[in-house]
Amino acid sequence: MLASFSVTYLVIVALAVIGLATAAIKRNLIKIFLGITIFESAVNLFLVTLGYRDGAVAPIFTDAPSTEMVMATPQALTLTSIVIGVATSALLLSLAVLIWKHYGTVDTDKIRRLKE
Amino acid sequence: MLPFLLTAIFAFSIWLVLTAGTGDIGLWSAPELAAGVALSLVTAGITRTFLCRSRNFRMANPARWLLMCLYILGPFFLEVTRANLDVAYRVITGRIRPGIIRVSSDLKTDLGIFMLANSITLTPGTITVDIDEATHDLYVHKINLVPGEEKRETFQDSDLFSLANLPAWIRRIAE
Amino acid sequence: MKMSKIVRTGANILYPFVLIFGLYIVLHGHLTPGGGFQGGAVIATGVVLVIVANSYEAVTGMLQKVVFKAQESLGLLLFIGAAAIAITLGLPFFYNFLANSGSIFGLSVPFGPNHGDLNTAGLIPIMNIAVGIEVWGGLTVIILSMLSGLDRKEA
Amino acid sequence: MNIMWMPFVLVLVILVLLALVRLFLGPTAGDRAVSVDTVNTLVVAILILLGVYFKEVIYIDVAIVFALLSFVGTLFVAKYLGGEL
Amino acid sequence: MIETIVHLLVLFGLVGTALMVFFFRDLLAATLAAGFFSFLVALEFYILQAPDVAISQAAIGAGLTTAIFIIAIRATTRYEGEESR
Amino acid sequence: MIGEALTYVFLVIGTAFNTLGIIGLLRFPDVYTRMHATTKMTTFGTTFTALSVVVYAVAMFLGGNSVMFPSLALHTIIAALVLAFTNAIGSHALARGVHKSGCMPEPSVVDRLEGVLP
Amino acid sequence: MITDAIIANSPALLVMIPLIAAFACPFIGRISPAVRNIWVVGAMVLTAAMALLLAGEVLSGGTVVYTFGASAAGMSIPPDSGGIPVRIVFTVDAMSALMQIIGGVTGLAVILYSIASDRRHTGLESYYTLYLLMIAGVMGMVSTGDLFNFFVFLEILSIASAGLIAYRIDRGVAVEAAVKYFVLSTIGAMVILVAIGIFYGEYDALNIAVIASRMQFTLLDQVALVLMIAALGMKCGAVPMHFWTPDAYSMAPSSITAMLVVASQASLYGLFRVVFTLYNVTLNAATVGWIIIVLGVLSMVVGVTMAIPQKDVKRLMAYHAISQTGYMLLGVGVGLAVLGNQSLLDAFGYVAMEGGIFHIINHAMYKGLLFLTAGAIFYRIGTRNLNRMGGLGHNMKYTMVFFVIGALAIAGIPPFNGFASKLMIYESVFMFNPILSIIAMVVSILTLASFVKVFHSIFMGPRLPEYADVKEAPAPMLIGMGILAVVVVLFGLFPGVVVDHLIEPAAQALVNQGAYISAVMGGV
Amino acid sequence: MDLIASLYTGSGYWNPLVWLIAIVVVVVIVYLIWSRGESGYKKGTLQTTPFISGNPEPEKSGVHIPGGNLYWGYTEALKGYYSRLVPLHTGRLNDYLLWYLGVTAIIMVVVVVTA
Repeated sequence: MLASFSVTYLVIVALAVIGLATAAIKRNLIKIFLGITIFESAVNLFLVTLGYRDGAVAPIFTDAPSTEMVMATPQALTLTSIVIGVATSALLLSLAVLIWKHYGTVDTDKIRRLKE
Repeated sequence: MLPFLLTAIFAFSIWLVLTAGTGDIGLWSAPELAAGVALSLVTAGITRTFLCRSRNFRMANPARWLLMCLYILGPFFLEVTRANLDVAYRVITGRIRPGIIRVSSDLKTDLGIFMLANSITLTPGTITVDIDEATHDLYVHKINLVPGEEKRETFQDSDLFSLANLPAWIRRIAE
Repeated sequence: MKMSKIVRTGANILYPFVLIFGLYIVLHGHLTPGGGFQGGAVIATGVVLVIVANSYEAVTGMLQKVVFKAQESLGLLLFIGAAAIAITLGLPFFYNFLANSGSIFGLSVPFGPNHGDLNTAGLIPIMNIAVGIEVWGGLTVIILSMLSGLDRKEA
Repeated sequence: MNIMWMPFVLVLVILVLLALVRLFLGPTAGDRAVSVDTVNTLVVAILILLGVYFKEVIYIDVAIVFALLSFVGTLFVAKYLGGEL
Repeated sequence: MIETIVHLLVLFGLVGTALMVFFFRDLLAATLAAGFFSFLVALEFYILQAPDVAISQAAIGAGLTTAIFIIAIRATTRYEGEESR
Repeated sequence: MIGEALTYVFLVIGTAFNTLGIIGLLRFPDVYTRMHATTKMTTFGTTFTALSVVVYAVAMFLGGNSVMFPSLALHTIIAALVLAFTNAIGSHALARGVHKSGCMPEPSVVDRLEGVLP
Repeated sequence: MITDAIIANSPALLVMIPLIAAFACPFIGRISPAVRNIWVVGAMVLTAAMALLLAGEVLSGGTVVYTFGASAAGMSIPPDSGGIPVRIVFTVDAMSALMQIIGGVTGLAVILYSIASDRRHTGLESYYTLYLLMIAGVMGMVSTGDLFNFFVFLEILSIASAGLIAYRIDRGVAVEAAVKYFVLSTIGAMVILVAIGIFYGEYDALNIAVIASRMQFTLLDQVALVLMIAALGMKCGAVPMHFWTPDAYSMAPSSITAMLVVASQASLYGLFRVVFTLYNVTLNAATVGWIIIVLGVLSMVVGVTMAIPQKDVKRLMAYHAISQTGYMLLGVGVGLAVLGNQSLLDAFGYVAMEGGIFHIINHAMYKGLLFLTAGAIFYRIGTRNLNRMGGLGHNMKYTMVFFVIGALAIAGIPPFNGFASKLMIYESVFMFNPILSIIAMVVSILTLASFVKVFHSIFMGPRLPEYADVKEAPAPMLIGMGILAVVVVLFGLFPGVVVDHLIEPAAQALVNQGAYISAVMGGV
Repeated sequence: MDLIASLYTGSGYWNPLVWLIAIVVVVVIVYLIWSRGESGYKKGTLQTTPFISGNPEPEKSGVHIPGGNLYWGYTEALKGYYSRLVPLHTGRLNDYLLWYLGVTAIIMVVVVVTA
């Protein structure tokens, strides 16, 4: 059905690059975290795309129109990954708020009391 | 106790709608009904102070719900369609004369003013921007004011609707 | 600070709906797309809806962080406990001893597309419930603690 | 009865991309929030149509979750913009 | 055929929103773009026949992550480039 | 047959209103007018889209196809209702927030709210 | 009956006990602090006992494969899986057993220590919860036989560690360290997930043994290998990616730092597991081996040279931790570089690997001991700055003795355990490439030099007036340090026993991929 | 006996117990030599104070050298090395990330080219 399959992988690579670039170039902590969430989404998309099979339906048997199903394992993996992702984002953002309280800045150029 | 029961019934009816078509006791199977009862009680226990926050039990009357369905399907739908066509015309031509006006309403209950505000918001061409919580005056952004309307200090709520008197319907339902 | 009266009324009406819908998702985890995590997230979002519509201060009396923390731990304990019961029965960890047993959630599942019955799948719905409780508590605690970290100009 | 759902889905997806333009241009954050809110509505429509297209009833639940939950995000944005958070 | 076009359009939207997250200097706008991104990711999951993942992504990405990002922006600062207090 | 025609009619109406809404979003000059165009017209359009699905489901059910269609119709109705409900509240909250943030309606003949409420 | 059940389920119990203890901790903590302390110590003792029990079973009876949710790995094969045991399994071989012993012993020592050292702080329920989660993460990481579970436990470990590093949020620098650590480890873990996805896409499996038995070393496998090596190398602190290590180690509470050492070694275990068990001879052994050797040499040299001018005692020790990680990478890397060549492997490859692996356990013990002594000093005098210390040897005699034991062990002075493993590394690496061996010896000398500096500036010299009435560290802290010190001395006195019974099976388990695969897939 | 087994290290062996016995023997010999030495010292006289070019002995607390001053000469000698190495540890999160990504890229190139 989807001849655009390989395009999906290209887009995933592009998203991963954008996310990593956001994390590696931008100096604002919140922006870095946004980059990390984009990277996580790209990884999740990668996993789900791996499990996709042409013309198959979701691996749920309730009133399913056919017995041909996409792979269930990558979806379970993605679910776990999303759970971990939200915990990660929450922890990172609360750390950013604490940094703002202690340092008065969220600029990585200025958050460098620990060096050498 | 009354809020608890009302919330439980509310939750259970939603549960029934969600799980319709699963079995043969009516439309439902026995485990679904049992789970529904249990979970409705749980829901009611947790949210009883929220659904009936204003201690207003008028909506417990099924007749009012019937009236509300009629209201949504009848005058409200008509009004929304009319307004949609109006705004569609404005989208295409770009003739607008926007402004924020003040609308006074004599609805007293929270639920009534809530329904009125949502009706106003869902009707294209008008958005409730703010509400004066003491006097229940609504501030409404209107996309096209007829020239001369901007001079009026206060509008009456029924002036906003041309096809049907929605505030009167709401009063009948909620008060 | 509170949002306007319209939002508050709407949120209060929506809260029971979100709750029952989330519980529906949790309980039908083995039949529909959904499950403990999704349902728990839906419910937590409902709680957050109430918190954001009313103010943080106004709801801290009704929605206490301690309760949600306890709920989080309780959910996880339930999950591991359900997995560990199997050990006491002489079976491996996580063994689905309820499936096909005929007791609660114990009907056997036909293979292939079927209509779905709530009373199947053994331990899985119970674990879904445990996870749902945990996620409900956990995500709410996250939002509550982040909100409590804000410095309020108008106290 | 064989309904062609996909052309309508295509139109709706194109509309989503047009809303993206407003997200890009939007001079204020309010415009962007309006754009996101609109996309939320459109995505619900797409989800319903795709669910019917895939012939899976249970997929409609996703649309309900969408309708319920993205609303919370909108409320947060509104509250932040109003300086009430 | 139409499915392919729909799929490609969604992918295009994904890249577009991700680039917007990268380029916006207003963090609120970037967060809104990330919310938009989450919608599209959920839609993509749905198209790839993963409705359970789509529910999670909708609930988490569009609802809660946006919310906690906005809280964090409220607690810190809104514009990139003026990070210091 | 009638069901099919009605489904198409509703689908076309829904998509047309959605399109108009997006055109409004792109064309209109300020936040409030854009909100008029989008949150309301797309809600209306999406409701019609949902209605088309409901009509389809009912027609299929009356054609004696499967038992899954009542459930489809009910769930779609719930989705549409919830959407209308949340969109109304959401756009009100958004309008209020935008007004409080100091973004005044730009082409405007009158603003009774200015400076009235805190 | 009950003991049978415990032995049969010990891999599951190993993870389950810390998890249950962790989540029950908030409830137990409401009763009273004393009950909570007993609870956490009891849980940790049970976990350590379980680790030792399991290790004994593994070392005497061979690899243990524990299947979750079914009685055997291949009992029921889903209709469309092509005969793969898709169950979630824990595969505990000798290498895993070694890591479990490290985790159990260090965890026990650290928790005894932190009962005393963190008594003055609030919010201890969440502290112990996170700590036990960390233990569960380490135990899960080293015993899982499944790549995705490896990722999950890795993330549990990272989240718990980040929470604990930032535990004293009243100090802003701790939060800074936590942010740096957590951003890096999140991205690393996501990269690992990409690699796992590549494996799944290629081989339709997540089980390490299944993937290993089908390994082709195609281009995608090479990419996955590189992603894994880089991410796990970053997590264990190999040099060009080591920057988070000193920050996190120096800012975490001392007890947690000792556990962070174990956590980084769990990552090291993951690296070895990937390279040896997953790829083994299919990979280009010389290239990958040299990559690991180069990372190791860089770690040794840069770590120790950066350590010498440090002024903060924990930061100095953190750089030494990097340097010692270099030894392990060097030893095992040499083993890997000659993996395809049986004669060279017999001549010195095994010994090099044994040295590297022996160094893992030695390092966990003495570096944990050193961090705990540093924590004890900080607990009593409230500073970590070497310039402001002096003369503490008069008042803190036991701490000084423990410090001397740790310092001599890390510097490779006989008869402590560091010497034995370093000797094995020197001699075997000398046969591989003499220059590497010379570098290793020079690094060892520099290590000794820098610890002389630390010892001098902390304990030597006259009694300083501001520390005139400093008391000895409290007894539970001394007990925690004592456990580690006893292990250090014993391992130093009887290295032959340890190597024969613990290290050699571990090295064999790593090299012998076929045994691992047949242990898991044997029943299918 | 298993416990005193030697550790074979490729080209030799290592047995700490033998080493310890040797050390003990050496210590005993040293003690014997030491005990044969002069023991006619008197405490409190000039015999026990150090001779520092005729200067008076400084106070004990004055001679403590803080840790930061040790190895000054070493760092000074390797100044070229340290002045390059230390500034690499910038403390910036972005640099950490870029190092990690860069190393990944280098290893990727090496492995893919040689394979």
